[in-house]
Amino acid sequence: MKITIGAINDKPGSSKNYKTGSWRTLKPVINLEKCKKCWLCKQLCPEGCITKKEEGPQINYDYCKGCGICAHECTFDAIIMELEER
Amino acid sequence: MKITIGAINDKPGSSKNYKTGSWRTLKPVINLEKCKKCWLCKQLCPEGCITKKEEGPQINYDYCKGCGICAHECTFDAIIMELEER
Amino acid sequence: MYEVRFHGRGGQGAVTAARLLADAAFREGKEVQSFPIFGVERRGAPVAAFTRIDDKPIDIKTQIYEPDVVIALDSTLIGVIDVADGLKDNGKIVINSKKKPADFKFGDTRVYTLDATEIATKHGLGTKTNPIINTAILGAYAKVIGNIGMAAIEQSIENNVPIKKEENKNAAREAYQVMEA
Amino acid sequence: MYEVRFHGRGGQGAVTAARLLADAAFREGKEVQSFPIFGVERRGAPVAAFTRIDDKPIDIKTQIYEPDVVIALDSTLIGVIDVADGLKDNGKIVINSKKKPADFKFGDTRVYTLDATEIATKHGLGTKTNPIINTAILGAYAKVIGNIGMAAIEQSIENNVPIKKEENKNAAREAYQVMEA
Amino acid sequence: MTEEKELFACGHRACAGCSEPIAVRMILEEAGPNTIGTICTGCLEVVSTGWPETAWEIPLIHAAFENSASVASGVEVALRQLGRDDTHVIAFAGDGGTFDIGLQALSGMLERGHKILYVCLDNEAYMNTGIQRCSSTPLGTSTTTSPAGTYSIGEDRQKKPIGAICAAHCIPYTATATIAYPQDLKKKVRKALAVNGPSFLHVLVPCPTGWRFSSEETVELARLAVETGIFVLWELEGGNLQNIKVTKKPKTWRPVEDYLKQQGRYKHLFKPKKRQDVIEKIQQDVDQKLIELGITKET
Amino acid sequence: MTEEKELFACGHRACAGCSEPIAVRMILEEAGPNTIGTICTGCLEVVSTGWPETAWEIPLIHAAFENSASVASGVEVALRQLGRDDTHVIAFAGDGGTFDIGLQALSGMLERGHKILYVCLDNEAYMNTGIQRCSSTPLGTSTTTSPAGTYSIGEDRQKKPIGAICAAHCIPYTATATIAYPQDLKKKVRKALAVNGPSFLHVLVPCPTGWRFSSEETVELARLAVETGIFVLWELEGGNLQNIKVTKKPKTWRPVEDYLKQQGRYKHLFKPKKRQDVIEKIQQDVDQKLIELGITKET
Amino acid sequence: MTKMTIMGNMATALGAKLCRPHVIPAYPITPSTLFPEKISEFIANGEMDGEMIRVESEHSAMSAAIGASATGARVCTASASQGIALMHEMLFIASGMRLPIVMAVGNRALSAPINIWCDHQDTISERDVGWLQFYAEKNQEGLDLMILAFKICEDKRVLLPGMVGIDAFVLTHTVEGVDVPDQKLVDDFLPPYKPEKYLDARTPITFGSFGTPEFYQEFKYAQVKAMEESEKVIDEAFREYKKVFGRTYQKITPYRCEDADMVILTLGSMSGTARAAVDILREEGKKAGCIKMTVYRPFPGKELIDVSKNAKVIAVLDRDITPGLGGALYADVAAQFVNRTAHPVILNYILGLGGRDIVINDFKEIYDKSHQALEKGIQNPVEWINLNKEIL
Amino acid sequence: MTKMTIMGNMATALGAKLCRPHVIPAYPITPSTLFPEKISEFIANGEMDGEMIRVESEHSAMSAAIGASATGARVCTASASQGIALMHEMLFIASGMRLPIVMAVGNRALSAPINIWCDHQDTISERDVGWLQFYAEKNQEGLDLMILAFKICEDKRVLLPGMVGIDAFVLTHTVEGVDVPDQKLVDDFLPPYKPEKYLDARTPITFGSFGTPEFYQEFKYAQVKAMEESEKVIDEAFREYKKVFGRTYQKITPYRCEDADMVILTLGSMSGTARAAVDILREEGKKAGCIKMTVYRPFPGKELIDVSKNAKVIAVLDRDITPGLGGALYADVAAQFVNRTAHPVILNYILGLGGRDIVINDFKEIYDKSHQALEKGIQNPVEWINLNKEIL
Ligand SMILES: Cc1ncc(C[n+]2csc(CCOP(=O)(O)OP(=O)(O)O)c2C)c(N)n1
Ligand SMILES: Cc1ncc(C[n+]2csc(CCOP(=O)(O)OP(=O)(O)O)c2C)c(N)n1
Ligand code: SF4
Ligand code: SF4
Ligand code: SF4
Ligand code: SF4
Ligand code: SF4
Ligand code: SF4
Ligand SMILES: [Mg+2]
Ligand SMILES: [Mg+2]
Repeated sequence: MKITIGAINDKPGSSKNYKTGSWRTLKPVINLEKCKKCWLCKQLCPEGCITKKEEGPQINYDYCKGCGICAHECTFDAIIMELEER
Repeated sequence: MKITIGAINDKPGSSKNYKTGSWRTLKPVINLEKCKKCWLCKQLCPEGCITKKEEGPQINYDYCKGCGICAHECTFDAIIMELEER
Repeated sequence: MYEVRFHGRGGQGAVTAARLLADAAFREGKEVQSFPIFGVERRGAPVAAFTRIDDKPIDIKTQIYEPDVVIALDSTLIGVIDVADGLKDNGKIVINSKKKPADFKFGDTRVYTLDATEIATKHGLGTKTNPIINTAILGAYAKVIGNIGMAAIEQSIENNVPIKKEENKNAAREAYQVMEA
Repeated sequence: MYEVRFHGRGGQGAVTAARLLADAAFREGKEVQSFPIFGVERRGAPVAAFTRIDDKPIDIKTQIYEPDVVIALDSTLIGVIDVADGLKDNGKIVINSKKKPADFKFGDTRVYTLDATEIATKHGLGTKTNPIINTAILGAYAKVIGNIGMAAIEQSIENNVPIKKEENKNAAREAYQVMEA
Repeated sequence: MTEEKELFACGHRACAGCSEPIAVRMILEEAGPNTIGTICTGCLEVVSTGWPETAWEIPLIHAAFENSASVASGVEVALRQLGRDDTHVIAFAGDGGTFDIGLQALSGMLERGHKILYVCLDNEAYMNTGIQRCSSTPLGTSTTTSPAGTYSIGEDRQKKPIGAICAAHCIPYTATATIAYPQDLKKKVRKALAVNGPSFLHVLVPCPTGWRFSSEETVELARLAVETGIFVLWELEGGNLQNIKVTKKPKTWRPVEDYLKQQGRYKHLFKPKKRQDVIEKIQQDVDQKLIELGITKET
Repeated sequence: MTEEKELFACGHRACAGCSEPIAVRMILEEAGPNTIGTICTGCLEVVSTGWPETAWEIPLIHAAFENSASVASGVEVALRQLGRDDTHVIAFAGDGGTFDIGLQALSGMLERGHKILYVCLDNEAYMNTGIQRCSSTPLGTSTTTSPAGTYSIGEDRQKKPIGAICAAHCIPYTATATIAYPQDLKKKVRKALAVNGPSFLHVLVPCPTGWRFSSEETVELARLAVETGIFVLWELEGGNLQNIKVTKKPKTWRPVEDYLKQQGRYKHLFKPKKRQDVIEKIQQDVDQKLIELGITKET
Repeated sequence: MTKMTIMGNMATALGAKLCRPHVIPAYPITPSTLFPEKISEFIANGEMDGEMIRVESEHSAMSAAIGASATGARVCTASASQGIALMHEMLFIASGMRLPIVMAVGNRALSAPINIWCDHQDTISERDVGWLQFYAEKNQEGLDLMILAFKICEDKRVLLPGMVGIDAFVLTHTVEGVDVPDQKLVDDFLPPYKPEKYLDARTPITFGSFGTPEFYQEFKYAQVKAMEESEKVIDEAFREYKKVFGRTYQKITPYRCEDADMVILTLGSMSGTARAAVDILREEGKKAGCIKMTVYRPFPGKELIDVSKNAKVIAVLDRDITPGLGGALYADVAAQFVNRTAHPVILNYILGLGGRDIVINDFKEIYDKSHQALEKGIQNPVEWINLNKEIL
Repeated sequence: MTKMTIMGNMATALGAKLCRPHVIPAYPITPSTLFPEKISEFIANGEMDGEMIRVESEHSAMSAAIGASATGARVCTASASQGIALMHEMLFIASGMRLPIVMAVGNRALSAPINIWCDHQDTISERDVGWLQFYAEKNQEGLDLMILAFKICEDKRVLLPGMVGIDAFVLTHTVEGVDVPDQKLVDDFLPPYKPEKYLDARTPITFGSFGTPEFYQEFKYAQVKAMEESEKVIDEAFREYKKVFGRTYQKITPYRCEDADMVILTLGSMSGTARAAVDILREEGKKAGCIKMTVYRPFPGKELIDVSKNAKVIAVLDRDITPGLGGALYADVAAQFVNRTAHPVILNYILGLGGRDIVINDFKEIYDKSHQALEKGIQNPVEWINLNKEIL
């Protein structure tokens, strides 16, 4: 890696190199059966780590910090927070 | 004269040392007979060089710059502006 | 000079633990320094804090690169970061964990474990997911490292911890007792 | 090097006169400098402006302390300030005044007068109480000092005066004519 | 199912449960990639621009703390001069960078009429430096420079009415929003970007660290702020405050206590002794504000 | 007949006919000698503080251009700490030092609630530096940085509504005044000094040099500004603009043209060709403002 | 006297508290924020009189400080980095007005790129503003220098503002044992601030005059003279401090310099590490010494010449950089020696910018480089230490 | 080419206009105000493209300049004194971001007391901010240096901002004859600004990163290297300018130095007077010479050493003062010479502060004083010239 002129960063989204998943102590787990695909969780996740999939939301645990917002906000109780096992 | 610490000026009103009367080209002259002692001229003079006297307003020509406000504003036309003679 | 590094997550109390340890040492007449890792880490992120203890005035102001002891307040950090980084050859590692020392692989390094979370929550210090374990871990430190006495640690808690002073002291004491040196 | 000082009141055009003179000299191939007094004077207050003229590049950037000529755009300034201050021994004074040169007392110094106000107002330049006399006075300068020709002065007016160019040139010409060198 | 590209990427280092990234993502989703952003020093910048990483997928510039608005002014004029003025310009700033140290730059930007959407992410204190009081901090809030103490109820001044101040500049569009109402927020972004001139969007962004609540409650607190009337969602075209349109009215307005008691920064109002006087004062202020907004409360 | 001591002395070097000294004298007459003043860099300071002279007969401090309000904040707190808080504190500032570069310091002062009367002496441009455009400069005004020209009608932005902006801070007292109505002005100073907190007084001060009119017309122009509705005299307690009280309503409102045509700075609206469009726009803006103030015009 | 373990910011805050300032206008900035936080806490709990002004920017902080000080109050503030840079204009004005405001600084690098860690650029780049500058090596010094700064700055012969720098994080956020003096002793040492002239309705004066070319240079001269005058006031105050509180301060403090062939000149927290390095170098048989500079403005030139008279080299360490020249301290030192017939070689090392740690090895490298320069001639008088060439 | 008689501000404004800047954020301040006024006029009359941003303060002027420059625009501004002081923070940021903004300065004293006249304190106290600094002796140089500044600063090897100083009033308000180059020639000399990286929605980049201790020092180093690199770029640009426009520029310009025993080092408008004084001194049989410094940052050390090699004394004239040290230029010069085995005595004279006129006599006094110092030894290396002792 070389420094750039003026500390410009020309790698948009390079923050993805840093895996914030390691911060997590609680882990959100989606129960796809309960999920109504309202995508609220995706919308409200501060990490932007929930993506839309055919079968329902998918959490990228590389980045999920385990804040619990998705679980707390899901109207259908389709997400629960579990203690992280490492 | 000696300079002061921090360029403080401890001579309030010392601006009076500078005679702005020399700036004048027109000179206000009061006709005390017309004057109703309404003191408007005193109130509105930018130089603060009109004072209240028993007999009516008195102009301190040391400072009067000849702006003409007093004459212009006097409701009773008691002041006229004359070309300064020096 | 004795150098200690604490690992935890932002908000878990690693910085406080390092301070309390320094204060305790100071109360024993030692010269001390304690500082957090100089960063902008947010709550949840891995952080570190340091304590230096010496009998004579501590002149150096550098970071600590080769600690004598490493204390991990959160075992989940192991694997995420290299907690043993720079540890002296005869260094020691103290880990808050239910597991046995043998469950951790740090080569020859002497590893100690303590279920500080258990002790802390038992004494009403925080919750299971968010236990306040810094005082318990200091009890463990006193036992296994031994260069600071429990009296000083208790006094440090008394003077620096704003609430639940007794509970914290008890947690430290219990840790001291259960810990095997 | 020839140095000229103009005296007037803020707003009367002393600065413009000095600039026009410099520009005229420049048009004759001279090296020039012109500057106002460096101050914060407000409209009505006495001000001064300067012009330096030379055949070779003018290196010095100092103020002008000993002018060769002084030009007073306003005779009422005399008495208020010392217009002859620092004037060279063989210096000259040009005054805008109805009066005769002899009416002014400046020792041996050669004094010239011109009723520039009369000329200016006649050519529609300003009012009696607020005449624009800087161009007329330059005509007088050209005549009595003689180191700048009228052609250059007219050209300078043409190029620098935004309005009433002809009137200004005529005023300068008339001043040149009526002036006795 | 096509996935839209996120314009604020994973891997940023905000606290778990921080609402600033939620707001930024919603706003950028609406604005789209043809947007240049400017930001202030503050949490958002610190967590997203640590070289060699950046969370931004739009062109972004951070210069200092107090000048998001003036940097954006330069960007906007440059874009026009360079013939690229189809690009949106959004100036992001914290409440510190808006209410306090950045107010003048903002006022200048508004007054000059730049076509810029200015977004204030308001977490009601200087969070990046560790929860200091700002003129955005509400009455009764304990912060590190307005600590509750023997002689103090916490912050003793009212929150500066920033929306009204910006609107008083007679700009085309002013609005408030929060992350709990994504559609409302996005609609306001849309409107703001459509006007031909400056717009101001005041977004409440609850901060678990500074407000001292549990990270999963972020959205709930934003919702509570609206439902209690603490933070009213409104929009306004032009400078006449009488034309304010409230965009979200709960069926019933909840008591402010519901909002306060969930946050550590108001703990001193409940413990050791309930400070009914302060709580009532806060309630009265809300009621008064609602009346001024022409809202009749049915509780 | 006892002569009151003038608190702003003769010998100051303002242009003949300048209205800044008129305003200052009126204000100090009302405030009395137990007053500490702060001022900004600008005409007032330059003409009154040239060492070894000073025109001031009250204690006065000038520090820089942008900070009359924050210097005054320091003075006010110090007086309280030193047990001398019976002394009034008046912060003077030009429009440049208020609308533009001093706005943030002012906003901070208002928000913090200092007991200070802030007086903006508004001559609608940066006069001390030679008539540059300010956000106080009205639409259509020719200044040296908004010159009328082939491609320009002069200033192309509206005057920043500074009174409304200050009032939006919900301060106890905001008012406008001008030198043509001394009683009105003094009464407002009296009220402002009586409130327990910050007050803002916006004083229109016509400038013969910058507006390009003859020095004797200073007061007349101030009067015309009021009679045409260009500058409305009002006062307001608190932050609700609906409570504005107009303190001077002429029997008949004169057309703005009467005001514009007397000033060189609007000459280009009349010559070489009358710019009826611009004049009408200015008239409409005034009419609109009067309507918003609830004034029905009978002309 | 109380002994406590506290952070550097707490040390300067306690130092300030002991001086009983009336007005504390302040604005938060890393790494100084704890200072206003602590002051807020003291006031909220009734432990301190005085009033904080929670200004909206640092420019206003210094402006309010000026207003308050001119009104006769004792005034104190704290800042760092961008905050100080934003005050720049007002720093000149405070000194020109001769107001003895004291500022606690957490020395931090300047943007861009933004960086919150230690270097001295923020205050070094204010070396022209006419403030006295003190740099602390450790927290104890931070506390003591706050008290000393008030004492010196308020002296009638001085009447200038002063700043006390403690290094970002390395001191501001580092806990050390500190002796906190008794209030009573401080009260005796530092009597109430009683300026001769101040804003008071009973004797109206004008502050902040317009100074024309006729007088301006003389005003500046008087100010510069006051700075020079402060040299002796500093010595007096240091002596008295020692008497009352038992701790020794010197403008510059040499360590093993008597017989050193190379002396290292340092500012701030690196000074302790330098001493440790000197000990190690000595063990290796290398005749190193070091000099800690506590007072940077006024510049202690005479003292520096004196203590380095036996050295062959002075290695000037700059935790700052003037692009296109070199280190600022280097030029200052050069100015002291340039006209002396025999003097040490003066070498300049740039290091520790933006929080780059300064370690024992750096001093070894400096020693070796300097020795080489002595032997083989100077290649480049300005060298960078601990530069990661791989990423350049 | 057109010959005109114009003021210094008009010269820099015309210089700027010829460079076709896209964005000109500016705020009025004496003595620079005519610059934005003229630009406004050019634009109002359709003589110039580009847009003024009539910002509400200088801090915003520089902030807007940074925003615009980062967007890829050519940006120019003008300021002075308090205005520059208020930009201080942003000046560091502009250079750290490597944005080639050019600023025309009317050099003016700093408050307090407030003073609008010439000295160099405003820009000298920005000598650390990483901007190139040019000083003009006369209006022609003011115009030319604006064009040169863009040329040099925008060079890929440099990419740093630059400022061009013209002395308050002595140049800003003084009319002189000036050759105004043809637009066509300037267009050829200075091609459009085409940065490699800029804010553009098509290739999103982040400007203004957070630079941790891991990288900060290297970023600074790269910036300092670019400043050093500019030395050769300056020489190239000066050579090319000479070729295209016929006028000669040098970083420093010696006058009668070859055989001079005393050389006087000057900055700005005093340089011309210095030459006139040298001529007079020569007539009196005194071997005086003088050196005009046009480029102050990067500091032309090598050149200075070279041209003064025969001198016994260098009298460094500072129109600025660092209280507690001396003149800033003095220290800079000292840093160049301190390690040289044989070098001239370096003396420092403080003069011309706050518009105090600098006259021929001052140079005579300097000559005499320096001679005395040579003969009798240096009493005080920092002396004040033309001080009115009566009022002290
Ligand atoms: C001139 C200046 N002063 C102070 C700071 C320190 N500082 C950086 S961010 C910050 C607080 C930011 O608060 P806010 O704008 O509310 O954003 P938040 O972090 O809360 O999102 C402060 C005080 C700075 N960077 N620059
Ligand atoms: C930071 C700074 N920028 C610019 C200036 C230059 N300046 C001094 S006074 C002034 C204009 C003042 O205008 P205003 O406040 O309207 O007062 P007025 O002179 O019109 O009464 C300006 C631009 C300054 N002194 N300081
Ligand atoms: S919020 Fe719940 S229901 Fe909606 S998409 Fe997410 S998991 Fe499914
Ligand atoms: S727990 Fe938080 S970070 Fe993880 S997926 Fe849910 S909302 Fe996102
Ligand atoms: S205004 Fe006229 S009537 Fe009134 S006091 Fe003056 S001169 Fe007399
Ligand atoms: S003319 Fe003007 S200055 Fe003179 S007295 Fe009348 S109002 Fe006053
Ligand atoms: S402190 Fe608050 S605003 Fe800052 S990152 Fe954490 S949650 Fe977000
Ligand atoms: S320029 Fe205007 S405001 Fe300034 S002194 Fe003259 S008249 Fe008064
Ligand atoms: Mg915030
Ligand atoms: Mg104005």
